[in-house]
Amino acid sequence: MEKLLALSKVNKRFGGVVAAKDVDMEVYPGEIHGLIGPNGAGKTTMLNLISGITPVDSGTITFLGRNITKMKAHNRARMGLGRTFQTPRFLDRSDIEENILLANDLNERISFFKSFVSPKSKNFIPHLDELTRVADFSFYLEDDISSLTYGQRKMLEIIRSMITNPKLILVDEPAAGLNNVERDRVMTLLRLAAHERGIGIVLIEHSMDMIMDCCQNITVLNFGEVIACGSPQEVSNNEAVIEAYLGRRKDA
Amino acid sequence: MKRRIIKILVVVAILALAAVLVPTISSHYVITVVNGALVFYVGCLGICVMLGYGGMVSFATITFMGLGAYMSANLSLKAGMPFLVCVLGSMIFAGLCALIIGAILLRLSGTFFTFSTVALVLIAHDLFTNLRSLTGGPDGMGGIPPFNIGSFVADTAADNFYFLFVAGLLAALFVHRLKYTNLGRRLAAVRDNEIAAATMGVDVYRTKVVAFIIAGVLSGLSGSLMVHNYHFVGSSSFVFDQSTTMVIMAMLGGVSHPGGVFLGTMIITMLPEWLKPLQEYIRLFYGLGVMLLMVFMPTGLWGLGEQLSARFKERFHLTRKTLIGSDDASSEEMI
Amino acid sequence: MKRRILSVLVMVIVLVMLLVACGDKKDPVTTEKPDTPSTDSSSGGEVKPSVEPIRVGVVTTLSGSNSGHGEYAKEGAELAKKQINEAGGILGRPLEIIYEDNGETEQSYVNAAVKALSSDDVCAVYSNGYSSQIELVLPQAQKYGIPYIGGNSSHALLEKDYTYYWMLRLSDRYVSPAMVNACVELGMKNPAILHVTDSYGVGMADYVEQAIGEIEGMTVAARIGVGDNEQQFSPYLTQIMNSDADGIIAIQHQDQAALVMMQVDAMAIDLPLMGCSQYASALAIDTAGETANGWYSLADWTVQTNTETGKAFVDAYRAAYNRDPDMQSVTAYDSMYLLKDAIERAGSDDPDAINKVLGETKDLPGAMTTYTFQGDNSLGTTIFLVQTENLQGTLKGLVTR
Amino acid sequence: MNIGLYLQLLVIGLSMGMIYAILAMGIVLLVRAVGVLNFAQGELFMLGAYVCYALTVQLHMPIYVMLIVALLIFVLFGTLFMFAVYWPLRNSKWPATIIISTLGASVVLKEVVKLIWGSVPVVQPPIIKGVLVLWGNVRIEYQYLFIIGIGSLLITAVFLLFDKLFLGRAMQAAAQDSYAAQLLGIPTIVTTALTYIISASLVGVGGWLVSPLFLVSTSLGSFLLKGFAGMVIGGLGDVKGAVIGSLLVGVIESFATLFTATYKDAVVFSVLIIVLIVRPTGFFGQKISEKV
Repeated sequence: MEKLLALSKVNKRFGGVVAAKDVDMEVYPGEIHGLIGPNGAGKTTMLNLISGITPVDSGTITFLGRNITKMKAHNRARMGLGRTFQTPRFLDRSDIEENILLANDLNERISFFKSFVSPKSKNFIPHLDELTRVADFSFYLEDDISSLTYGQRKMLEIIRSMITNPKLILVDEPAAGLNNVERDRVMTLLRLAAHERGIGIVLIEHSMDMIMDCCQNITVLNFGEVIACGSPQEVSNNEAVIEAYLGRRKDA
Repeated sequence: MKRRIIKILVVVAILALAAVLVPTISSHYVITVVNGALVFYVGCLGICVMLGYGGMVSFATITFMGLGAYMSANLSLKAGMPFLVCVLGSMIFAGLCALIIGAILLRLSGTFFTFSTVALVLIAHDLFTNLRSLTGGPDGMGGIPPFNIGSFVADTAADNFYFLFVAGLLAALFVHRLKYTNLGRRLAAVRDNEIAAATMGVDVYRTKVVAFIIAGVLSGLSGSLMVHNYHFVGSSSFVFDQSTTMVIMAMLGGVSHPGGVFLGTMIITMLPEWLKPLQEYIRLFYGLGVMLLMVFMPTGLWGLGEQLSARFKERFHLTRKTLIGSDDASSEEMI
Repeated sequence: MKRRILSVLVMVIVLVMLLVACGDKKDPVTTEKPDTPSTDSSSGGEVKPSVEPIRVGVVTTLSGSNSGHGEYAKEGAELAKKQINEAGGILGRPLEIIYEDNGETEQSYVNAAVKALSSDDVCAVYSNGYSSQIELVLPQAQKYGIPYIGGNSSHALLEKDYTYYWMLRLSDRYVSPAMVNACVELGMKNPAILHVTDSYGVGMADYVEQAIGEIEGMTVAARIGVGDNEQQFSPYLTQIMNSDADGIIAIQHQDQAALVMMQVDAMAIDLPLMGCSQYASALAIDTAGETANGWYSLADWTVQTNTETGKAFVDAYRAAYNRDPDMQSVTAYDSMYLLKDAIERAGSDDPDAINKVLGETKDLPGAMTTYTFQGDNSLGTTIFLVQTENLQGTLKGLVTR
Repeated sequence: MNIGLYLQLLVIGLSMGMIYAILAMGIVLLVRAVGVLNFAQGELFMLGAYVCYALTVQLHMPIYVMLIVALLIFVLFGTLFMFAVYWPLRNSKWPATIIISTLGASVVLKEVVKLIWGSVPVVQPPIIKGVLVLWGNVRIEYQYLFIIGIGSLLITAVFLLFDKLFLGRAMQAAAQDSYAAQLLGIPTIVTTALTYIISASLVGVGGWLVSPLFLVSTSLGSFLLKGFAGMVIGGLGDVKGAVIGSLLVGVIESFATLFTATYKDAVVFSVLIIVLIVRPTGFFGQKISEKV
């Protein structure tokens, strides 16, 4: 199968702190790829490097066969690289519709002049409706974004990302702060995206159950370094991973 | 759809009424005041785009008004161009300057950008005052011909009013519609969350520059209207204080809506005229008012109006909303 | 959505309120409107209340940071009004003055001026606004056909064809050679010019430079143009001190003039000092205090004036307000008498008639100077050379155009 | 060739730079603590000049008494200002509101001053009178030297308090963050108020320092823009940077008069824009990156 995303020897330092050291990683279409590691391992930084919010120091990032290492974040997004955040980021002062329309713009790409004269596009509604039903919640399109609960916003962020018809979504701790029911819905949503739509997903999650449950492949980071990579079974049996998580001393 | 048509008709009727009534029932003095306010309204619409839509505090509006004003004055006095060419010329000129300046200044973020626009205003004022061959220096440029189209030449304040009214209306419609375009949404995204915007495919820098250019073009238009309205342009009109007044005008009425900006412009222009008996205290009240306003209605009078009407409609269930994610989704219904 | 209709409605209501509130003046039918003079003061006692007053507009700064000028102007105009009305008014009709506050911005100046010009029955307007402000309004005055008398002295305004504009003071163009001659007498051969870069300062500095050029053996050491918001003159004074300048010619407005005088004193500069008329103004001298002593200036006005009308004015002013009159007071005062003279010669308060006879003004003694029409819409004929001594302008000479 | 001239210009420039530095430090403290650009800082500066004028000229207080009373008044102003302008808006959804509110406050302060003291400028007699004649025409006013002296003292004090002493740094941190405040055991409101008080006192003293050089008038507020310029050149949020930037502005401004008087301000602000283009966060500013 064609590789969706490939990182090769990616490095990043913030002052004296190594955030990424010679990181290699590969993601395939339809795959949910877990990215785990202890706190401060550089997971979120890795997503920032991939989505282009922070520039890499060295190494190459290839997406859809193109070298995107030097590409700006918005251009990566336009190529089909979606992203959600640990705390959802929406247009706080706009209603839900505006937020979704922004995603729709990324999908439809009509020119400014056309959007100036044409009435509001509504053709995203069936798609939105379908995804919302999978996530099993409902809302009014004209409501303020702040009327949604935290969990709903986290789900809406994933839905918003899916509306743009991306090839790859980077999902940062979708279940953090969610209750069990909501967590299941997020999982359903992610599985739908990966398995039925063939979208590649890079998933950061603290909940090991969730990672083990839905990921095909897992990359384990510690202090910016890849210490293990492979299927859930391989990773969970890996000495280095256990060591990193349990914090055993090298000499013990 | 019917509601929409009725709504548009009502707005058109009110505007038409205003267009007919203002010049006929009010005195020459009132029309002059309204004309002055309309000139600044067009400039304030630029602030609406920059601050209201894009969340960027820029004090440069007055400078681009100056650029437009001097361009228009030069075109009409030295090249003898008719009004429409002058207006177009100054809009293009101000837009080009905005492109160059914006491309440089918008590399800065937040407070740095705001302050660099302040610096720009101060530099530009020095240039306006001292480039005597281009701006007439401190003497300014006088004898600028009035508004004209073809053989029609605006002679009275009422004639000027029609020109300004049409220009203001067109600019307001453009700015109003802009909010609902993809550019408008991109601006909102940049305003609310630059990083989220970038991951949604929004070119933050470019969007900001485009907004700056639009604001520049509107200011250029405003400056051009200014010279043809007053037949004179002098550098003392383009000072930092005037710039802050314009930002306050926009904020007072409601910076994210052209209607709100209109309210603000009218009130700030008319308040001093209106409260003449309180001369000593006008500016004190004005300052206090601004401070109170920011605390109690940060979205300006328009925002307050919208909040009130939203509450009203919720009370009486008049809102039409689109439900997403339930069985009868995507059907419009009354709740 | 009804929301928008509602908000548009609210907006219209607010605007209508505003329009109504500030549009009270317009009343095209003006003939009947008795207007009782008894309301404005006891001064109109000798005039029959039933007579229609003669209305004159005065546009000046009554609020904001320059309201000091406006206070002087208003006092001067009020004094003239009181005297004229006590003496029987103009053509038997009382004089009524409509004050308009021009605020701080250019735009509010235009609004105030248009309000004055469009007030009912106003036959002339006096304003002590800056040249740039007055120029903004002159097209309007031209349109209304109402004489607009300015208390400014920028010659540039005379060169444009504003037939309804009248300049009370001697224009800068005629003041400047006189100033340079006085400098020569003070022993300056190579003076430095320190001027403000507004219309007034630049224009005057140009004429001064021109006049210096015409005098053999005289040169300009340095010409320094400083913005009208500058407060720090020390670097410029330092440079002048370090050049071979043998005198300073300073052209500033009142506040800046006071600052220059203070800073010159603080640096203990002992060159001969020549200032423009503002250096002799009461406001500048009051502010600068001791440091003003020693400065020469060419002043349109000094309280030590040697004319009969001038002395009478000073006495009356001191009696009425318990302070010395400023140039702003005297120009406002004189403009009222100038209009009185014109209206009486024209025999009516028709603006066009007044405008016509203003151009025939000849040898009218005013408090400031003697007014004579000399072909370019400027009426003033004389200017004083004064030196400030003991916080008073001492008369050193009289220059006639 | 003309050392005397350059020396004089340097002294004038440095002393003006000191004044800008005092203004800039006041703003920096506020920016660091509450993240707000205070456009009314210039008016607090002006108010300082007026208060000192009232105490010395109108109430005939001796200088030591005057300074103590003035400081008490500045403390009051700082507190009042915080509660009127910042506190009600600290959680506002619209960041522009605080800026606009400070603009409103600057108008209010100006008008109040005009109502009390009138719009005609008043004169504050020099604190130290006279000129130091070095040689020939080279003379330096003692007032400038006095400003440089007191200015350096104030700058050192602020620098020590906020950059070197733990207490000051903790205070600034606590004003930003209620969690840090809890750790410190002081409520945010106290630390914020303290910052405002120190800031207001600083610029108040600055106003007192310049008032004998210039007229005490509402136009003193315009010095703020140069203070801003110094702060931005130095880098927002850095005391050291603000001081160096402001001194630089003062000296550039002073020497710019050698070449141009009309474009003096344009020169200063062009330098500002050029610095910002080369280093978008000023000389000492760190890149403030948002936590993603």
